[in-house]
Order: sequence, then C-alpha cells, then structure tokens
Amino acid sequence: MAKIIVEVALKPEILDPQGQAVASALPRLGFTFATSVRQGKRFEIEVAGEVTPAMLADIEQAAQTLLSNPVIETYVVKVEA
Amino acid sequence: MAKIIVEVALKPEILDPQGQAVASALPRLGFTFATSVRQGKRFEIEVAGEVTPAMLADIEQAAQTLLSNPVIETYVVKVEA
Amino acid sequence: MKIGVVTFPGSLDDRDAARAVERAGGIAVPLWHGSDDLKEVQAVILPGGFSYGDYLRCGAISRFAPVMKSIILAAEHGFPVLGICNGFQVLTEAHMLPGALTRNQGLHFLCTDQKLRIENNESMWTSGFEKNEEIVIPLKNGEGSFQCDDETLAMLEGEGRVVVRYLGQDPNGSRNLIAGISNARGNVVGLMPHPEHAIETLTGPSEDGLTFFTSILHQMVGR
Amino acid sequence: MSLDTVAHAQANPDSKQPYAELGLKDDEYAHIKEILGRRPTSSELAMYSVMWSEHCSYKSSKVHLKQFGDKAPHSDALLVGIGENAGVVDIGQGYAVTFKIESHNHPSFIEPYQGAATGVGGIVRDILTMGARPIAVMDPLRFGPADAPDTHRVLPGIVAGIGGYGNCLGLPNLGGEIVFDETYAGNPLVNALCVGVMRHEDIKLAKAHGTGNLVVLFGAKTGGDGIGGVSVLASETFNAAKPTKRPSVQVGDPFAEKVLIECCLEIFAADLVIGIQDLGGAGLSCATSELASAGSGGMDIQLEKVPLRDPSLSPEEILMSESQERMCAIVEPSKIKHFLGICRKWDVTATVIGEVTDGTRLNITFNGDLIVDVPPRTVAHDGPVYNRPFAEPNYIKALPGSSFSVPLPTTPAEIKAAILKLMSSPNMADKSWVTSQYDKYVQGNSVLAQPEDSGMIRIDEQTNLGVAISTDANARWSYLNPYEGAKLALAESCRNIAVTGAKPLAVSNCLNFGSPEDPDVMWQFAETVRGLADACLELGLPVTGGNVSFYNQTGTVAILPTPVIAVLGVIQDVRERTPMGISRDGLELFLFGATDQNFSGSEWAYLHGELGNVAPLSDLAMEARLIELLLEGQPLFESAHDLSNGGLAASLSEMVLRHGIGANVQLESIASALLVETPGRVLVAVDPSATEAISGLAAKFNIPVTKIGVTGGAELNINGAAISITELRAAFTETFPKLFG
Ligand SMILES: Nc1ncnc2c1ncn2[C@@H]1O[C@H](COP(=O)(O)OP(=O)(O)O)[C@@H](O)[C@H]1O
Ligand SMILES: [Mg+2]
Repeated sequence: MAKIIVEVALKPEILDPQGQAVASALPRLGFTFATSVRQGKRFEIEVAGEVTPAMLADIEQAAQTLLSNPVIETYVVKVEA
Repeated sequence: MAKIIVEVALKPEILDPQGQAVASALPRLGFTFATSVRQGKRFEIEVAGEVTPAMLADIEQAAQTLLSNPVIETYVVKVEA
Repeated sequence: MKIGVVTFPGSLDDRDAARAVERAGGIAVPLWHGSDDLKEVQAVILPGGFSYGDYLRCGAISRFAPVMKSIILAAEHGFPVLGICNGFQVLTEAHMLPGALTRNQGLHFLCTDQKLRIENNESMWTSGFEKNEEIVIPLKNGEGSFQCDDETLAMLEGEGRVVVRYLGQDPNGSRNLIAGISNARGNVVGLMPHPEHAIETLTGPSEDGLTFFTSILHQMVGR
Repeated sequence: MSLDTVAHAQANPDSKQPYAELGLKDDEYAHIKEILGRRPTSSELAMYSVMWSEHCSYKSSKVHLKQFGDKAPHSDALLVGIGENAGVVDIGQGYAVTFKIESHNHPSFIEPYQGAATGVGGIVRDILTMGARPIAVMDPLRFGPADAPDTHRVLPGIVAGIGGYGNCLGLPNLGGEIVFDETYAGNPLVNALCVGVMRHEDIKLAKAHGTGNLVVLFGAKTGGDGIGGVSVLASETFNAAKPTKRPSVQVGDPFAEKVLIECCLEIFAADLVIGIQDLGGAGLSCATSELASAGSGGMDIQLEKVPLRDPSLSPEEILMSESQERMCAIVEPSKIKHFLGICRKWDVTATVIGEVTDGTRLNITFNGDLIVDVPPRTVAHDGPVYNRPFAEPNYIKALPGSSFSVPLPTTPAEIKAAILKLMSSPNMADKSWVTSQYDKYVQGNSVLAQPEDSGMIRIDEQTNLGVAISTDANARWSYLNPYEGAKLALAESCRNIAVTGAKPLAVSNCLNFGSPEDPDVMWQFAETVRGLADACLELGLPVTGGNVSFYNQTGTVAILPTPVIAVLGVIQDVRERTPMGISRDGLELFLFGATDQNFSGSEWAYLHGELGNVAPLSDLAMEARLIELLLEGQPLFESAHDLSNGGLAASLSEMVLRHGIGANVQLESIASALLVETPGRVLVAVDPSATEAISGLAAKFNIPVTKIGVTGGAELNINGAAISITELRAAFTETFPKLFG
C-alpha cells in the first residue's frame, strides 16, 4: 500500500487571506520568526498496490481537475515510501 | 531567506468530511486509484536569516498552539533548503 | 444584573446577544477583545460570528485575546460563561471545554430552524428549562460538527455534560448529535445553535432561546 | 526602469502607445491628446482607458439612462439621487435608507466562488460609502440549464461565494432569484443587492472639498488584482523583460471588509470625513478622479505612499489595481489623528497619500516625478458618449402568429401530474438547498426572508418601522417585448412589496444585456429603459440608481434581456406584516385580479419547449389600484401571496407548503386558470368573517375578486385532484439536492 501526497498552493500572485491571518496573529503571540505565511492544502491519498506510471498520470489528472483549481492554484504530486 | 513547512493533519480517528468528499468524487470522475483520502493543511512560512535552534523551538511552539489544535490534529515541522 | 458580551474583530451576533440579555431583563455590557477588563460583569457571553475571519480554525486566534485570559481565570472559579457558535469554538480552542468543532459533514454552511432537546437542565444557562424539553432555535454555521475521542465522549455522556442534543435529521455529523456541552462544574456552556435569534417570533422561529438568558439571570439572583 | 513622466511625454510626443490594446478607439485617443494638449503619459493613458471603458463610463447606455432623470416623478422621499454611489431615500422618523444592485457576471464565470464573493463585497462598500450601516443583501442569479455540466461547476461555487462573503460580514440574505435558461449557459448572471440604513444627517458623499484636506487610503494593501488590461501597457511600454504575472482573479477577504465596515461606522459616528469613496472598478484612478471631479478644487497624490502587497507594481498598475476591501476618505488635518487612531483600533492600515488643492488639476507624482496631470472631470465624468444604432430585431417580426399551444390539464389525474411536474421543475422547485447556505438571522431584524415575497427588515426596535425589498425580472417577457417586460417586472416587484403590507417607495435596477454593438441588443436595451422610465413615472417611483452590464453573451448568442428590478418599500409597523403561508384551517381563499389565456413566456410553456409570441400588456393603473387595495386591506389578510411564475398552481402550492396546511380549491375553466401567468393577481387568505369586507375592497378599487376555496386538511385539492402535502413537498424539495448533491 503506497501513499501519494498532493500539495496544493495558491499561486503566489493570488491574495491569501488565510495565510495573512496567521501571519498577523503570530507576532501578537510573541512569535517573530515569520516574514510571510501562505496556507495551502495537503491531500494524503492511499492507493492499493504499486504506483504505476498509468496511475501517476491519473493522479496528475485528478490533481489538476479536482484537487486544485488551476485558475488560482498550483499543485505538486509526491510519492511517499 | 529560509522556508519552513508546517504540515497539519487530522488525527486518524477524527471524521474528515472533506477528504471523504474527495474520495467519493474521484470514482465518479473515473479515477479508481484511491483507497482513502485525507485532507490536511500546509503552511509555508518564510523566515528571515538562518534557521536557528531557538527559532525552530519557537516554530514548534507556534505549530502546537496556533497552527494546529492538538485535540484533533497532529503536525510536522520541516525545514526547506 | 450585568452580563458582558465580548466583541472580537469579526464577531457578528454580539448585538443580538446583547439584545437577548436585555430582553431577559439583564443589563448587557460590551466587552472588547483587546482589554482584560471584565467591567464587573457577573457572567460573559462569547457571541457568534467569524472572529478573525475564522480562516485558520474557528476560534483559534481569538482564544489568545487579552479578554480571554481574564475569562479563563474567572471561569476556573465558577464564573458563568456561555459560548454560542463561534463562542463555543473559542471555548474548545481555549480548552475550557473538551472536543472540537469541525467542518459540517455536508461541507456547506447551514442555516436552519433546528429542533433540539435539553438534556441537562442543571447547568447555569439551562436551569429554566424542563428536563428533556424540546425547543426550536436557529442553527447557522459552517463548522459545527462536534468531534472528540471516544474517551471524552464517554465522559461527557457519563457525567451528564451533554446539555443540548440535535433532534430529527443529523444536521452536521456531530458525535452523538451533540449540540452543546458544559464543563464539569456547569458554569461554562458551549452551544452551536443560536438562542439569541429565537427571542421573539417576529424575527426568529420561536421564543425558546430566551430561557437560556433568563436561566442565568435567575441563577445569579439566587446567589 | 524609466518612468513615463509628464516631462517625458512632452519631450517624446511621438512614442507609440498601446491605446488600442487598452480598448480605446482612435478618436478617443485623439480626444485625450486634445484634452491634455500632448500625448498622455502611460499612467494617464491607463486612467483614461479604464475610466472610459463601458463598465465605468456607461458610454453606450448614458443617452438612454437619462430618461430616468427626465421622466422622474416628483418624490419627496429622494434624498440622494442617481450619480452618487447609491441613491438614498427618506423612510421617515429621521431614517434614510440606501440600496443598490450591481452585477458581477463575468468574474463569476471565470472563478465562481471568488467572483460572487467579491461581487457582494463591492456592493456592500457602495452602501457603506454613503455613510450607512449595511443591513441586508440579496442575490438574483441566472444560470444555464440545471442539468448542464457547467452549471454544476458555477452554481455551487457562486452560492458558496455569496454565502461565504455575506455570512462572514454578518449581513442577512433576505432573498434573490434563481432562474435557469439556455441563454445563460456560458454567461451566468450574478447580481448582488445591498441595503443600508443611516440617520439623515449621516449621509456621506464622494466629494473632495477644502484645500489642504488630506486624502487617506485605508483598508487592504494594494496588490496586482484585476489589472489585466493595464499589464499590457506596463509590459509593452517599459519593461517587457520584467516578469509581470498579475492575477486573473480577485480574491475576497470578508474579514478585512468586516473590520473595514466597523472602522468606517466608528469614523462616521465621530464625524471625521468630508467625503468618502470606495475603491471598486478602476481602483485608485476612479476614486481619486471622482472625488476630485465632484469636489471644488484639485488634488495632489503621492503614489509611492500607497501601501503595497506586491512591491513589484508599476505606478500604472497601482493606479489601476482593483484590489478589494479599500476605501478613500477626505479628512481635515485637525481630525487625522483621531481618524488614524480608529483605524489602528480595528487593525486597518491607513495612509495619507495626498491632499486637496485649490487648483483644478489632479496631479499624481511617483517619488517626486509628475506622472499624471489631468483635469479630473475629463477622466471621471466627461467620458465618451455613444448613440449606438438600434433597430427592432428580425426575431420580433418572425415571432409566430397565433399558432402556439401547450397541453393543458383537465382531468384530476392530469391536474395532479401537471402540478407535480411544475413544482419539481428547477425554476419552480424549492431553493432551500441554496438559501440554507445563507445566514438570514444575523442582526436579529429579519422579519421576512426567503421564501417570502419580499425581504423585510426592522429598522427601529422601538417604533417597529421597517423596509421591504424585492427583486424581479421576467426575461422571457422582456425578450418578447422589452418595453412591456420592464414595466411588468417593476409591477411584479411592487406587488411583492405590497402583499407584505409595505408601500413601494423607490427603485434600483441592474440591466443585464448582450453586446451594445449589436443593434438587436441595443434595441432591447433602449426599449427596456424606456419601459422602466415610463413605468416609474406612472407608478410615481423614483429610480435611485442602478447598474448596466453589457457583453453578456456566449459567442454571438446574447442572453435573454434581463432587467432585474429592485423595489424598496416602507412599512410603519413590521409586526403587522403579512406572510405568504397559510397559517390555519378554515380560512377563505380569494383571488384578486382577472385571469386571461395568454401562455406566452410562461413557465408551463417553457416546460413544453415553447416561448409563445405576445407578452402580456401591463396595466399599471390597475396595478396601482391593486397596490392600494393590498395596503388598505392588509389588516384583513392572514396571508397574501403574489401570482407570478407558475401562476395560480405555483402560488397555491407555495402557500400550502409553507406550514403544511392544505386547501380545497374549485376553479372554473380549470385548464387555463391553473397555469396561466396573467400579471396583476394576488391570492389572499382571510377569516370567513371578512368575506364582506373583501368584496367591498374589490369594488372600491375596481379589482375583480373570486373566492376560490378554503384552507385546511393535509392535501391540496383542486377540482377533485387531491395531492397530499407529503407528495407535493417531496416533488418540490427533491429537485435541488438531486441536481447538486
Ligand atoms: N441602470 C441604471 N439606472 C439608474 N442609474 C444607473 C444605472 N446604471 C448606473 N446608474 C448610476 O450611474 C452611477 C454610476 O454607476 P456605477 O459605476 O455602477 O457606480 P459605482 O461607481 O458606485 O460602482 C451610479 O450612480 C448608478 O446608480
Ligand atoms: Mg461605488
């Protein structure tokens, strides 16, 4: 049983109110380390059996159409051990 | 300028309706690869200067108190190149 | 009888909660999130809304507000606190109540007239109800699904700390249809539905909500 | 990087400029040169191009919209009329109400959630700008066929976006419309209405007065949002090498807007602004030029002071950015400290970016270099005006004669089947899948909300003064006859107000059409405006403002002409309002108004693939009498419901479903009476003791009345066709969940 991770992030030029909310909360709590925060999504997908190239192509496709919104987001697919 | 990633996931025993919605949408779109899907969050934090142990301790602390809710979530902190 | 109503940035139902307090016969005192001064109120309501936009987790940022420090401290000594919707979320984030409120199972914001049963009429905020009384008040939220681990659930049920339960069709996937709970002492109560929107039939589905506010006023007078 | 300063423009008169790419015509560009006596700088070109666009200048519609002023009836209620951000009407007791409706159609097609969300954000800022506290929103929507794949992409996103933004602002959503039609398939309509309330003395205007007063920009930081056209310019003229990657989508931040609202209201309460303007389309270009143009002098702006989210923005882009959640205020120097203090309290970024001058020019510098030097009026108010050609389209001439028929039910079995078919069709079915995603309770003053005929809000808790609002359009009638269509939409909206017991007071509108360059569409538009202006005059209602949305088409196919009319009414005591649902057994049902046999444009015809030929003719004198009847008879009515789409069948079904109390109805000429949509009709339920009073009313106002049945039981029974409420409810409620999950 393998695990696929799809990370979805807002394109850098798109406003990220969620990340901003975190960025402005941090210093109020005394945390000064961050110069910027962006918030994205992370999908952990368990797949049965081996990860084949055909399956990866499918996952790419799903990441592009369902898991992310290409108008405002980008995605990365990663295969975990 | 370094980048820190904090990944936050729902604990396995906590209901994840978003992940479930994705899991049931996939086969409707003809994607049959997934046996389970969980949806989590991913914070990309840019920090100024080098990542010191003191800073990492701070980030741990922020991840635990602000970025995640230990009642329902777990987190991982990663330093990116 | 003075009851404080806290305004966080993004609070929405603060004026409604104040109106409910006044209608019940109390005096509503506005409290500001940025000040730890509780202005000598005898109880506090954390109202509904989207504090800080609720972009991270609902209530996650508000719980660090200066006013919360005072409230947490006072509550440990029996000071009555009612968290409604976002207020409930703040209370769980602040670990004043167990569990957490998560995304509705249907994944949509849901605004509906919700049937409920009062499971516990011994808390400071529900003492005016009959036990097992059935009421209808609005439910409106996107993240109202009450979740906790099995052990916590057993404890809440075992100690009778489930204050209000959903009746009829499950609105959001909450464990054991939990709509509201209290702390062990019964002074801190969190509710997902909105009693402050059911205080007159002109603008709400019933007047059932008013009893939450008259309950606390009677409790305080009795002291 | 070289800056195209005024001096540079003077020294290089022949530099080629990408005016055509920015949407300016040759003669418009020549006119700009004439105004300035030189070629514009790139910043000036950017400002003119966006302010002279159809969207901002109303260049195709202006000549027609004039009628709203020319034909305006006298109205004592109008405190601020057309021309400001939103009109303001007097509702008595010292209260003023402002309302406006605007479109966000195209952005919602591109990115449904954010497009709809920012649509709500924009209209709310227009209302706030007038000095008012926003108190409610509404959302008339149009989509392609309910089962079309793209509808499944756009509808859930648009609904979630409207809810996501409006709920987070704490604005109850009181109503709207959801209509499906093929012509909206590639071009959904997202119109958003906001209403706000203030005391008379708190009305604010977008004017920059007083030399030395400060120009303050406050709210969100400026990013590269929504400046597509202008990035063309930035990259073409200067630094083609720079990677200008500007977002194609604006993202709304409702929390930022919520604190902006509270911050503004506190600033208004302390009387700290001379003038104020929201930043919407055309951003800072629009706000500065409009404020200066409406004011008494000139204005100096130091553009480098604008706080940026994206430091790579060029001056042209800063001027054009349509970043959301920003406002611009004119503040006296003595009050600036107090002003900035309130902004700090709410964590709102506020920056002084310039001042009002005693000159006549809008001067903008960037790090000391003069990049804009224009007469503000030429940018904001003296844009081009077109008399676009229009002519009656061929399709009108080609409408079929009388050869149009739809099957009509007569037997009980047919009647039952017809009603179930009608009430489960997407246009008629229960909309709670959508409306339950909207908060209708917040603020605690919602007296009526969807599915009632109009939304109603209590304004004053002591006196129970309130307002009612309704939005309506009937695009199929408008297609058949745009002049009558507009009149009928206004009549329907007024009727929706009057059935609740409120008196119609003022009108706003959002006119959604195809391309103005198409003479057919332009004719539809011209006829619509003529019809609406005539109808407003006849009913004595002022138009307080509105919005025009052109270019709503997929390829060469225009949407149905869709003038969405919003009417605001006043009710002295909201406790007296009449709801639509049948509240108890034993009431008598009366139908006011006459029923004819014209099925053109009706829902029943649409369900059979027919449009018909002749739209109903409006009878506004009768509508006015009906409104008076409703207001006078209001104490008698236990419930009242307007007849519109789906005719009597739909209204009866909706009335019995509201509280699950049935009715027994007997109709003559059942076949047509049940499903025809003759305008000017209302159904009321009254106690039997009021029967005589009802005939008295009907006689007094010369409106036909028919007793059609009594309430009670667990079924809707029409001429022997018995439909159990359970069955009817199932048909009515299952459609949307089935379609959208
Ligand atoms: N269809 C219309 N009917 C009446 N007034 C209109 C109409 N369309 C636009 N207006 C008026 O023209 C002015 C400019 O409109 P608009 O550009 O939408 O305003 P804003 O700049 O506030 O967005 C407003 O006062 C508006 O009310
Ligand atoms: Mg405006």
